[in-house]
Amino acid sequence: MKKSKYLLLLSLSLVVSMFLAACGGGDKGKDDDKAADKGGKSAQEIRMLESTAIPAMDSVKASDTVSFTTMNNVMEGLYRLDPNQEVVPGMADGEPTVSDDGLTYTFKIRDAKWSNGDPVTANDFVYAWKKAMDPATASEYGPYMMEGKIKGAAEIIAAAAEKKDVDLNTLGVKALDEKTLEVALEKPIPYIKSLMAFPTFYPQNQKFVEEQGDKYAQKAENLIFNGPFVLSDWDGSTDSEWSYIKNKDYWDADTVKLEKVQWNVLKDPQAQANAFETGEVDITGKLSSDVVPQYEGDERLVKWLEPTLAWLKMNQKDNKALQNPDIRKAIAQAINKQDYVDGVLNNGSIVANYAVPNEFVKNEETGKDFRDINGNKLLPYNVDAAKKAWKKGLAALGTDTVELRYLTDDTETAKKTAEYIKSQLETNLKGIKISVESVPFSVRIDRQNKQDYDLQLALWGPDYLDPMTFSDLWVTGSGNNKMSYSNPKYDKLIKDAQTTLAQSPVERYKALAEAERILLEEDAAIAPIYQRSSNVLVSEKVKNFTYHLVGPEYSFKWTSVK
Amino acid sequence: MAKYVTQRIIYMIITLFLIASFTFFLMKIIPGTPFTKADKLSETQLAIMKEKYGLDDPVPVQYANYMMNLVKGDLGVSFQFDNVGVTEIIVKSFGPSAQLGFQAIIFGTIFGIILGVLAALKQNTWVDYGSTFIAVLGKSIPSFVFAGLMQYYLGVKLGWFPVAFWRGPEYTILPTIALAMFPLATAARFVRTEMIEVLESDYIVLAKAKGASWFDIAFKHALRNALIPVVTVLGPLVVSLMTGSLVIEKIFGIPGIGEQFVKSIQVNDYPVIMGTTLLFAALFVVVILIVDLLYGVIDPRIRLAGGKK
Amino acid sequence: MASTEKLLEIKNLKQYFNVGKANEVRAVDDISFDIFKGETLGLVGESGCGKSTTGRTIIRLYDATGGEVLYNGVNVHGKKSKAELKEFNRKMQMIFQDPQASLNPRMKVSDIIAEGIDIHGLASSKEDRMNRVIELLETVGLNKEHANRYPHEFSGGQRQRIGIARALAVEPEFIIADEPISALDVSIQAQVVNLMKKLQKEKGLTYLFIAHDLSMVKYISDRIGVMYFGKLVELAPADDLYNNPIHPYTQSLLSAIPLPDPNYERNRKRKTYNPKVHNYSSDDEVKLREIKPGHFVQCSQKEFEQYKAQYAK
Amino acid sequence: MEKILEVKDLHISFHTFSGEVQAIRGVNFDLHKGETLAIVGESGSGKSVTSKAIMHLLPESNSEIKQGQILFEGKDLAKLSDKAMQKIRGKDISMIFQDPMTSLNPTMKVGRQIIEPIMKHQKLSKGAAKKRAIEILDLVGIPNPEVRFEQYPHQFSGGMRQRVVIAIALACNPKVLIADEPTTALDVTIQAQILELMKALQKKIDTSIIFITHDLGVVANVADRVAVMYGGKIVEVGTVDEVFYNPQHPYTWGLISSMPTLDTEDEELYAIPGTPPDLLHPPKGDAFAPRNRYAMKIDLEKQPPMFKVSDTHYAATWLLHPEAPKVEPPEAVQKRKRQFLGLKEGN
Amino acid sequence: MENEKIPQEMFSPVEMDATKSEQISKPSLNYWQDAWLRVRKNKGAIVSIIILAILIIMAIVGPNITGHGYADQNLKHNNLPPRIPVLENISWLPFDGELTRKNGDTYNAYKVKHVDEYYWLGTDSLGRDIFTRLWKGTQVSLYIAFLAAAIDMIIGVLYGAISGFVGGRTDNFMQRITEILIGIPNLVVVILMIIVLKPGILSITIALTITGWVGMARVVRAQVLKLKSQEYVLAARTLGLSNGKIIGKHLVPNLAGVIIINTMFTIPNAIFFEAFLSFIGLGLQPPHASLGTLIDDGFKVLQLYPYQMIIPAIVISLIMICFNMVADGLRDALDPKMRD
Repeated sequence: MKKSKYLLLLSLSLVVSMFLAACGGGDKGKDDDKAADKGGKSAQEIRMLESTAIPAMDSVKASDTVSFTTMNNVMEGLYRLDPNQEVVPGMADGEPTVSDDGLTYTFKIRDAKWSNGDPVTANDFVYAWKKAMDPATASEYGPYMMEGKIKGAAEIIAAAAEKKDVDLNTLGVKALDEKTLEVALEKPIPYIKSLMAFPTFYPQNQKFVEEQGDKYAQKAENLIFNGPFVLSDWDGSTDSEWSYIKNKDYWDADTVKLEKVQWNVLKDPQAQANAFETGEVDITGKLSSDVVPQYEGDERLVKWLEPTLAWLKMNQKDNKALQNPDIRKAIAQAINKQDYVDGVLNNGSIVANYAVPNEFVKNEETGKDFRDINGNKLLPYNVDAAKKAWKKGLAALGTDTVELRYLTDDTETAKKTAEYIKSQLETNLKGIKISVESVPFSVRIDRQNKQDYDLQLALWGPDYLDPMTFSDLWVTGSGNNKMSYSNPKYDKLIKDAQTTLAQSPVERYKALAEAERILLEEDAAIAPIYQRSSNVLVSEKVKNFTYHLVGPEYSFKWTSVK
Repeated sequence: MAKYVTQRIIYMIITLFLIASFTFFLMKIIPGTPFTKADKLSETQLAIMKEKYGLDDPVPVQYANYMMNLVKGDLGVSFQFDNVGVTEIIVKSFGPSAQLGFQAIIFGTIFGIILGVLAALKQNTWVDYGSTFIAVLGKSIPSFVFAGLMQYYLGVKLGWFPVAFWRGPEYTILPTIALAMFPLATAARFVRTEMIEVLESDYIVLAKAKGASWFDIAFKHALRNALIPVVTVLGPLVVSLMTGSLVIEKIFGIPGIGEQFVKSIQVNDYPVIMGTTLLFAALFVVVILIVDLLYGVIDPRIRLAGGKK
Repeated sequence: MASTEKLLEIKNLKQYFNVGKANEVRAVDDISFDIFKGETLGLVGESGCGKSTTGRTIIRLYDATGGEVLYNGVNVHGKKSKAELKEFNRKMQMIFQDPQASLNPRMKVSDIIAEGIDIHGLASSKEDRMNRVIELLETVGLNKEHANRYPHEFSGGQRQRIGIARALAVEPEFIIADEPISALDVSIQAQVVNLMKKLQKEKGLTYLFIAHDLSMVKYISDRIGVMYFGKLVELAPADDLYNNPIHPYTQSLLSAIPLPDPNYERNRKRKTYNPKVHNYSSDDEVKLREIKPGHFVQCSQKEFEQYKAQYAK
Repeated sequence: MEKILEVKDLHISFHTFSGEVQAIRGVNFDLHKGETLAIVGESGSGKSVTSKAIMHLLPESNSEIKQGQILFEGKDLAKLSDKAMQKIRGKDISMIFQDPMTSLNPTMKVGRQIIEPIMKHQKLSKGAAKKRAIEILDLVGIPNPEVRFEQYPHQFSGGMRQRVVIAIALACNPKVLIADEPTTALDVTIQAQILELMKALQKKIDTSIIFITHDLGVVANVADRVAVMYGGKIVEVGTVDEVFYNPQHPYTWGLISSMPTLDTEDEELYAIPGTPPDLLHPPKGDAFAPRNRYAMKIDLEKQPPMFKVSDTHYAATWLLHPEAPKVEPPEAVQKRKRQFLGLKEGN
Repeated sequence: MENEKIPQEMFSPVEMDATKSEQISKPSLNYWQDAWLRVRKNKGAIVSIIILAILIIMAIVGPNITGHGYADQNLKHNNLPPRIPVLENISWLPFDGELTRKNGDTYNAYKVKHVDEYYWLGTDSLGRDIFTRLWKGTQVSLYIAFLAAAIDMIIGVLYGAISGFVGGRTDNFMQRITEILIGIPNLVVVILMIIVLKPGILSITIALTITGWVGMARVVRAQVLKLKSQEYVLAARTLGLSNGKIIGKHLVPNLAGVIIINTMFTIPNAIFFEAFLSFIGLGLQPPHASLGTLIDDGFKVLQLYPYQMIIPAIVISLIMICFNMVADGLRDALDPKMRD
């Protein structure tokens, strides 16, 4: 080859690199947008950070917070949560009609439009729900949310598992007419409205979805919306930037002040804080506990208690030691949780001596927090009690050493927690030996499902606004138990709460509280550690920043710029 | 030449096939579940999911299916993202990584070569020591340390550059520099060593004897000869830079393929793992082929039939 | 000439590299000759003509592509038992061209020289081994102080002498000297050549002396073979070859040698060789033919007649 | 005769890991217009260092010209800046190297390598330079010069490459050509061709040649005058006939008689014993003394000066001192001397 | 000059012992002594060797100096900056136990937390002594690096030597295998292997070596191919030396230089890779520390407690720099190409 060709190659590569640079920068002409934005800064626009991209925008397929949050802002179900965590009507026109047995609900659909102009109808709900249950959809959350709640869901799942034909029409959802939706329940569900605020129960416009076929929800242009905003500039699951633009056709458009919410993905929490400092964004994502202390006392730091609990699951399946309640009690009480939340987490998280979170649900009758019943004193840190129980347990086992594997995630906090708990247990309980195994989330879940662990630090967040989302975990054979805990008394109390007491809130709470007491005080089945706190940095100009405790994280319907 | 290239391409295909097989089976022994909500799913639901994705077939059947699809150019659909083709994910996330890698390699090699040439010409002077110092630092300081400090001091403290994101050319500056340090150092060291050797060779002495100026000697005569071994090292380096530096992507919030890859491993997104591995491997073998072809361009003695020295 | 007893018979020796590939090289292409006991056979030719390959193939550094090498009537190529090979290795030795490369830089001179002694178990004890080494060093004009030094500390001529001592250590009968003096300075060349001659006289050695320096070859050799592109083109007693070169290539080669004699040089007439002069046709049988007793030339039948006639003059 | 180049009392040292190597220890010689001066000596004797010093081609990092002058057309090259030297190199003085395989840039077309000095020194346009280059290629006997011009060095055989190197060296009609062992790496038949070519070209462009070699045969072929180097010094200098037929220095004796001629018979060759001196620690007296079988006490004490033998012939050996005992040179040398005298008479 | 008077007796012949000129004046040096002389001239390499020696000694004894265990936690003493007796009074040194808040205020963390103890290099978020953890981490990092380098060396040298020495079809086949291995991006393999093997010291080491040896094998093969045709090897063969002994006596000692140089470059690479893996969260299991995990931990709090990252970053950079410098020095000293 000639030298000139070599030079050609070199210059070619330079040109390509410049071209790439231009592409990367000017993606979809965002450059121009940005320039315009900079000019009109005072506009009703805020910029947000998220730590991951949106994995899915098909409401029945989504299973993660980022997707749910996005849907919560660009779509709407029958109900939604307001800034006070109260359920308020969305597509539903007022309150539903309930049958006497509490098993049939009839919702009126309000006069609302999809962003393509079609009206939102009852059939949109029927279509979406059936789609969620269709084995062909392979939805993860659909069956999970409907099984045992919506009539017929359990049977459909069972049939699908046996590879039989399923009849989706057996699902207890019907469009009585264009604007009337009838839902049949398996059992009475007191928290049904909050359940309906969950994106899995959102409607989908059958005509549009079928038109789009496989492309549905792949990109912003393959979606239509019925929420306060429309999703814009979203190029699919791998896109790291997207925005919400105010939906002028939204039924409650007058309430919506913001014109635009710009989102960017930035994974590293410190980098998020940096971006906030340099004024690139108005609201960060959730900060890690390493970053939070930097903003101690800063008014821009918004902190709230999440109803998410971290606890140690103690697997009784094949482990003699952990089958012994004294050993479990010893482990649960040997960890100094206060030091931990103050020293290690240091982000507003609080010590949890309970199995249902604080500031989570209030009794609809009394208005009192569920926690008021049992307080924060079940299975607290108590070295003396722990040592006593430990000795007793060891004696019963006839050994003086116990070796346990501690399974946890591979996140920074999880690792640090593991180090702390290991150190606490090994210091306070003579003869215990902990080997830490920190693995990716997918591995931990897999091993949990196989019950291949001794101790496991797990976090659990609610799916709907009711203690049951925590309480029914520990029922014998529950899909989420996965630690071979079984106590008939506990099972009975939960069953009662789900059936006979379903419509008497006070009694129901009592039963659930008693179950919690049995779970912790008597059986020490799990060792609760802390209740997590969320921390984000919010610019002073943002008014009515709204976060939620269940499902989606944020609502921007009420938010505005000062 | 055509014959040589054909032969090489056949080898490449065999290599890729073996790599694909190897990765496939390796992936099958990775622990974990690909279903992100597996902690909430019941056994029956899990079984349905597995069937839907063909994960309940025996591994050899899965392997055969995958390979058949692969031949058709179908890399499958991602698990972690709803109904998104692996090809699409890879294409999208590869863009920023490739751009960054490309900029880094161009920037790194050009400056590295200049540093190396200067060091060789001014051997044992402060220019040489300075260049060696930069090169040793560049090779020795881990990129995450370097990138982290740069982000903090130049971005946050001094505010000269954007701290993160991927929005335009100015956003690429810091990550490019951070990523370029290693190729820069490598190129500088190699070019220096090679230049010194080349500068002692007879034909350089002859060029001097002809009365050529130092500039002509360095850039017309010596550099091209000194570049041959440099190309060898830089070839694979190009791939590793183009395929993304996870760390740099993580620190600067760049939606690149490196980050995507690690994530897909962590969530057991089998199709994406496979696709990415194949892309990496394919790039690798292609770049090695290009490097070998480049030898011929740089060094007329090697006209492909021969191969490397 | 020392004797007419054939020590070595080389028959139709062939050494091809990259057989069957596009870049096949016929380094040694069907050559035959004998080496008599006690003589020095010189082998000359341009670089790349196959003379070194011939030497290396004879001593089995390469496996011959074809042909055989008879040593005292026994074929040394082909399958051999380990003991036979060892025996053969003792009888036949080699001196190499590059005194720099032929000595392992990490070994002491004493160990280099004693390597053969060790392999063949020739020393009864440590002292015996050391004595033999010292004796060999002295034989080649070095002394025992040199035994504990490393090759890089020696000059080229000294290294070459160490190489000779190493070859002598196993008391061989036949030594292949592969360009032993080409890498040495003029003043040193004579030392080495004298040494080789002396050793030949003392120990009755037989040499195959490979070189491109024709005047030195002429001086040391009894008979000389001329190689050209893998073929032996002429083989004759040294004087005969120089006085009556028959093959046009030999003539060209001889006419090109510069001699340290200004007067000769001023009057030198150079001949050029063009292989086309032979004009061989495909049915010409071109082979080594004996023009006169002991003088062989590679030629066709027609040329044979012509050369013979030419010789007669 | 007109002196074109004069080297006076040149001392050059190299600084190595082990210490200072005094490679050149006081070299003096002249080069006359149109003549070929051969410098012979074994490796390490300093002949190549001398030639590189003239060209300013010694490695800057570890070499040092300790003293002496190199006078070319009234300028002292030893004191010239590198920049100034660039104007002389390739134009007034050019050089040919030993190994044609390595002395051409493998990645540059042959044509470009030739036109480079032409364009630089003669300020010709590219087209004119190319024309000139093709002329020279033709001149040095390269067939199809137009085609060859566009080829790379590896497409040339060794002999052809050396012709290219010669073409490059002669491209600007230099006044002095330094040929550093130009034929050592070549086969004898090619060597003969190259030597013939050089002699023919010398006549054509009237250049002076310093021919460095260790091959006395080549010297006998090309040289008008010969300088014999040993241990970093010139030990004998004279016309080619004087040095070959009437050598005075015992080293020259050894050199000449250690080379067999075609009629040297079976007698032992005259060999110089021992090895060359280590210039890291040069001996106090005559560097050759330890290998000299005619050594005298003074050889161990004092370096001999150059003794005049004839107007053109000098040798540095105490044997030429009037007080020194007369010794007979070895038989091979005497034979040559007789031949020489015979020659003279014949003239 | 010619007229200078010289006593007659000076012209008496002397008997020269020709063998005298054969004497070698330089002291006898073997290859390694010679190499050492060269390395010694390289100041950078020498300083690096000294620093490395100090670091290695500290990696061994360092964890036991302060009396704090590397996993001992004291949450009441967490996130304390470095404080060293005496040096704390020199204001420009960062050993006074002071920290800077985001708003620029400085405060003495020891006073705020009422701690009297001195933590020379401070403590981390769990109140563990960074000095102890630093040296423990250095120990682990070095251990991984040396182990990986050793395994690389053994496999690489064996593979390369066999491939090169046997030659022919074996070589061809073995070459194809390495080509394929080279075709696999090592990042992919390393990450997959670590996931499969469960993170830990041994798995990291294995993952590092799984493709790491290829480089060594290639270098060794090339060298063996070169050495194989060296005349001294041919000489040994003509003497009848067996193949095994040729490898042992002639090839291996001459490969030593290349092997050492290559190993010296492998070590920092392994350290770097381990740190890199830790940084992307695939490193060691807690509470084990390596320089990588320390930097990873420190990186998170860089803005609040910069010392937690900077201290291990300095050590890892030092190790990397020193190994690279030593390797460069050794290459200059051992590589025959660079010899004068």
